[in-house]
Amino acid sequence: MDIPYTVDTRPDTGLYNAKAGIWLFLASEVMLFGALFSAYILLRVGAPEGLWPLGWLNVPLGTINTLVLITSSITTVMAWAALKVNQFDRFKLFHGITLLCALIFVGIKSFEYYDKFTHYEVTLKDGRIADGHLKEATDTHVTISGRFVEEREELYDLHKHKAHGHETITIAREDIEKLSNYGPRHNTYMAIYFTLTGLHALHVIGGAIVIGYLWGPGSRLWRKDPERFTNRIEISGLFWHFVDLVWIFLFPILYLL
Amino acid sequence: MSEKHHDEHFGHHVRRYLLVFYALLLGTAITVAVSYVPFTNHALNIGLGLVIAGTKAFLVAGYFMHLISERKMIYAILAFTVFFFVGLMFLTVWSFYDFPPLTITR
Amino acid sequence: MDKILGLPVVASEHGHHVDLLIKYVHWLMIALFVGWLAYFAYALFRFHRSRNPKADYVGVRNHASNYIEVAVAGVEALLLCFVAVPAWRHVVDVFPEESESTVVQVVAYQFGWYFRYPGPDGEFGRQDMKFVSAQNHFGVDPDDPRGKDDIQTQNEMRVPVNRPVIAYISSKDVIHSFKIIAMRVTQDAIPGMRVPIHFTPTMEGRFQINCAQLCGIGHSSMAQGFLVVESEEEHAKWLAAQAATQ
Amino acid sequence: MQATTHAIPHTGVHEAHHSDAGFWRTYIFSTDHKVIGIQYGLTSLTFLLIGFCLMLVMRWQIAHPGEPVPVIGGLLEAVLGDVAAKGVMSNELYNSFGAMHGTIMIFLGVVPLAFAAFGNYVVPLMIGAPDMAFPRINMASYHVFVLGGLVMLVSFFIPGGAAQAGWTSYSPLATSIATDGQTFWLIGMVLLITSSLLGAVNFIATIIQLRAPGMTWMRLPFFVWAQFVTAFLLLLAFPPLEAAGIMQLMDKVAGTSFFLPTGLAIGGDLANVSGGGSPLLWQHLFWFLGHPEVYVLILPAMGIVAEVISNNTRKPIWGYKSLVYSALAIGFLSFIVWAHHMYLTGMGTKVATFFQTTTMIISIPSVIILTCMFISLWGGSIRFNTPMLFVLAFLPMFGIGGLTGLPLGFSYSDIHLHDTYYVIAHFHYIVAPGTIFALFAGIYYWFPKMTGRKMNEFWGRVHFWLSFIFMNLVFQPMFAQGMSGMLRRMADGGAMYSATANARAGAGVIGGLTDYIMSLHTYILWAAVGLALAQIPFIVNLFWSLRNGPKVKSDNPWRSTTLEWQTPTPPPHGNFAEPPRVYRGPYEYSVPGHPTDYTPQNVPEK
Ligand code: HEA
Ligand code: HEA
Ligand code: CUA
Ligand SMILES: [Cu+2]
Repeated sequence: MDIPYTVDTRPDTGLYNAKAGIWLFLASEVMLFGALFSAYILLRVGAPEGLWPLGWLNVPLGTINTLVLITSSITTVMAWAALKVNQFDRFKLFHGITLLCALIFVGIKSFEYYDKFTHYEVTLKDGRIADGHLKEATDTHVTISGRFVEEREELYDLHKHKAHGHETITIAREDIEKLSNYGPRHNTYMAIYFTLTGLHALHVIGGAIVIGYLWGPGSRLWRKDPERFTNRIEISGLFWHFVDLVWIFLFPILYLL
Repeated sequence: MSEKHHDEHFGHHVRRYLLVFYALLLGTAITVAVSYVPFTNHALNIGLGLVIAGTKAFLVAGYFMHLISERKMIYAILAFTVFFFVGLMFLTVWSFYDFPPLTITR
Repeated sequence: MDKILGLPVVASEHGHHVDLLIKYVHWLMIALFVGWLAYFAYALFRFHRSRNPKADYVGVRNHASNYIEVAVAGVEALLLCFVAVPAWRHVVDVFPEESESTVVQVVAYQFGWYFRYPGPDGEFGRQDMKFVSAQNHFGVDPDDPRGKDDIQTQNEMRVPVNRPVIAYISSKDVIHSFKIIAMRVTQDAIPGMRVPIHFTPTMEGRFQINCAQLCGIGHSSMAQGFLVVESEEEHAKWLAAQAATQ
Repeated sequence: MQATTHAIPHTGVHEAHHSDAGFWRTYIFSTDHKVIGIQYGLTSLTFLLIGFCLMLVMRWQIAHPGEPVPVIGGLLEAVLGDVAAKGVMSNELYNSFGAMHGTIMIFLGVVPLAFAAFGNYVVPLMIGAPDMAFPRINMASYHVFVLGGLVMLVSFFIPGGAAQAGWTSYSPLATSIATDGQTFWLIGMVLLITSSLLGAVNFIATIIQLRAPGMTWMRLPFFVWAQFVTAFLLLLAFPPLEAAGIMQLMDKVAGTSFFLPTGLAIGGDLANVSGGGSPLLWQHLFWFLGHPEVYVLILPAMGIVAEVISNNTRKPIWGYKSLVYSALAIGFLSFIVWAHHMYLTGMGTKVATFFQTTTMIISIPSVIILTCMFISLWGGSIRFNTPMLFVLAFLPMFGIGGLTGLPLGFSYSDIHLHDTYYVIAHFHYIVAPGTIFALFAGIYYWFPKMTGRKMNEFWGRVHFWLSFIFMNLVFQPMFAQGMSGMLRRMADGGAMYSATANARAGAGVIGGLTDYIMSLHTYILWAAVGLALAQIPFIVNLFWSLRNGPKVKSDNPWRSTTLEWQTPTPPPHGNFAEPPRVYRGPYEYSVPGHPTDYTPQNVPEK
């Protein structure tokens, strides 16, 4: 006996196996991200008044990435539709764009990460706080390009306190009380930001690998078993749309609100 | 089915996908724009942002993922998931709002 | 019933109620268990294949089991609505007046307890976590005059008998749990949180404070803390003596 | 197709999977659900044994704190180093054995045995499928499971040893312990969760998609239903723990503060973290899995019980529909009761009322399931073979465990019982003489299908009676200890809280654990040793019967109705000689007017 319904649909459920499988998997993904979103909510409402960062991320970059993902989503579904009408070339084109979008997304995301890791908050012994990008660090001093603030709160709500000023500040090591970059340990916002977007980026990379495979070597299946291949594109597409969908929420809650 | 018929069908679908695509672009633009409008109450910004995100998510799930016209079985699976998702979110957050009086939580 | 269950000494007002609920539930459990067991034993004996070589396709035809199930649900609902919920409300939501009570702050650490009393002025000094250090367990603001006369003790909590106690439970490192078995109180001591509890001791004596939450290698030996319940006079004397040494 | 009359083509497990594929493809990288089931079975039995051994050492320490562990003390010191200096268990070692006992028993023992092993072997056969829906994912899930298990095992031998913060791994303790055990634990858990998720997807898809023609939902054997609900619990409850695990991992290795509040002062001064997190958040996410998880432990067991009972009473299970609906109700409700593990974290009346109410409601479907099983006995023609004995013991044992959940379920009585041995006794009555017994029953029951031979009946009975007696001797005293206030996770068995210790210190303390309560430790220790010895007949029987057990004379030695028995024995690759078709419900025993006392699901109507 062979396993039934690997390609054609089972009459009473109307599904082929992989489609049932992917939706179940997505259900579990909903719970995975759901737990992280709950954590986000609790950390946010639990943060002391005025100490939840606003406007820390680069909105233009985030917007571009949103557009990139939306574009990749439509090309995915177009690629599948192309296969449905037997237009393999059109599939190749659309799916190629999807792959490209995935790479652009990851590229932009890495740049954003890099930017955060080189962004420092320096607490001086005299109580002042310097904040900006690291230019140079030696044994005796650090140089950043940024600004001084009196109160830590000013660093938080950047909607209210716009971050003007890009002076070059050099601080002697012995004046420094604490040096902290905007990595995950900076505060709970950065922690949840890196965790959520990191996990999301892993999904993007995983998806890109699958899409790349199906675009390249995997597409040979088209000639042997077109229906199965079309199904595979549908399945990977469903996953990809889900990844897009998560981003649709991540973008406003992390970048905008 | 003839090739021509196929193409017609395809065109029909593509038009719909493109429509959704434009709607998503528009949604993104609105979210970004709205976030720069300083409402008196920041909660309003948040609410609006989430409503738009929800709409976009609905479009992606409904049309790109074809949920609008999916099978009963998948609705059933997702109904459970939504129930538990809401349970997780709501009950956890609720628990943080019901402590004995005078409890300090931070 | 007390004997069978082996409940330990109880020395607080509400403790008797806790025990009462435990007893009610155990009555229900025993009734169910014994009933089912009798049926079970009979069924196994009666329907052994040697006594009943041919099985009956249908088996039980009546709906007695439905009534039992409804009855179980009913008893549970009664216990819930009329005992468990009101009693819980009483212990967590309805607090005695602070002025009528002994107020204590409790901070757990690895591996022991610190207690803090408001001192002669009846007010605690301001606290902030940023002041916490190896010496300053409560994070008392050194500039607040109200804190100057506060009384701090380690591993010894003293309260007068028959007067409500309000204790604010917290921890400075990991999660512990403040449990005094005879008082029937348990409250996790969670860092970053301060949760109030209250109880009224009714018996004088020295009671052990247990740490009921795994808190590291010293968890099993976190047993040096004691609650001493004494008469009003003795307590006043002790307070005065403490205030003098602070 | 009536396989019952077939002569047995092969004997023994070895020939069964004979193919040209070679050793690796046949035994290690097999995609056949039956091989994977057996792989899961043997691995998880091994882990059960390891988990039990950990506990034996701990029971010694509880009864004789500070004394060198007899027999293996030297070995412990040799492999584990300072934590077992002079063969004495240190508190670190006690804590890590405790945490790993819980973790191993649950995530590496019972879940893979009850869900993955039996599920893999039996479910496709029962629904008339040739294999699982995704055989390669199935294989992957086993391999990820083994990897997770290895990470857990390796962690015993790293400096400082395995995780020490209990199976619940509450933050901040879990992240504040300086050794790497917790990191290993978290990585191991992420792997195990991933494996379970793959398995769950596979099971659900299989049950939805691959049911044989005629196998409608209400004709599924109850075991399949139980596995179906279980799979949903795993699918939807595990991801939040995975998320929480990732966050705790971030806390541990990236220095974040998801679960660390502001003002944490470990060992005196303020910890060098940003703070702002919440320890309670971990507990919520943990118990969001933790509670459904306990039904993951019990539902497959109930499924096995239903199969064995109907087979050995020779009559249909009473109230099949209520069973199915109750299982669904349990699955549904188990997601909204979790905070009953957190009553004493500081909970207001509203939330407490909600969770108490759901907890009480969820006990009702359990009562219904048990009642149906009981009533099924009435009018039966009961055969007392080994699987049936284990199953019959399951019923009152689960009864004790379940009923003692009730006083825990009321927040008010939980004040006294929380974190005492009463809780330990409560859940062990369910998982040990409950679930483990049901699993034993399953092994004795399906062994002939897997191997073509029966296990030895006499030694099976010996195994049963000894296990039954010693289990009760181990766990019954714990109720008394818990009621009198003995706390869990005490490396010295509560010696510091005993009346004797207090008297010695001259403290004049009222209360304290009496000498009688403390003396129970010794009895429990020896009962546990007895329990261990009682497993020897089983282990020997299991392996001995592979080659020497009495051969079964038909493909359906138990004269059962369900589809797994209507295949050749052992089933070949692809399972059924020809696609089966189902005509009736799963438990058509003693149908009036039928010539035999069982009517298999696939026999056509006349
Ligand atoms: C398989 C495992 C399993 C199962 C099924 C259950 C079932 C139940 N559990 Fe249990 N529980 C655990 C495993 C389990 N539990 C574990 C592991 C812990 C501890 C975790 C930790 O802290 O480490 C725990 C802890 C735990 C607590 C927290 C205690 C504390 O920490 O203070 C609570 C509180 O409500 C609770 C309640 C219940 C209830 C109400 C049920 C109900 O569902 C029970 C319903 C069943 C019945 C009511 C029985 C019906 C039977 C009959 C009526 C027939 C009688 C039969 C005969 C006489 C033959 N459990
Ligand atoms: C499924 C779960 C499960 C199971 C089966 C068990 C089984 C047992 N447990 Fe455990 N236990 C837990 C889950 C489980 N436990 C958990 C979650 C905790 C809490 C941990 C924590 O505090 O964090 C705990 C804690 C715990 C404690 C409390 C420790 C403490 O608080 O300090 C004790 C004390 O006695 C104990 C004892 C036992 C005993 C004697 C058994 C016996 O019943 C064991 C019986 C075992 C067998 C009968 C093995 C059968 C296997 C074979 C025979 C193998 C055959 C092998 C081959 C063929 C290869 N357990
Ligand atoms: Cu402190 Cu346990
Ligand atoms: Cu529970």
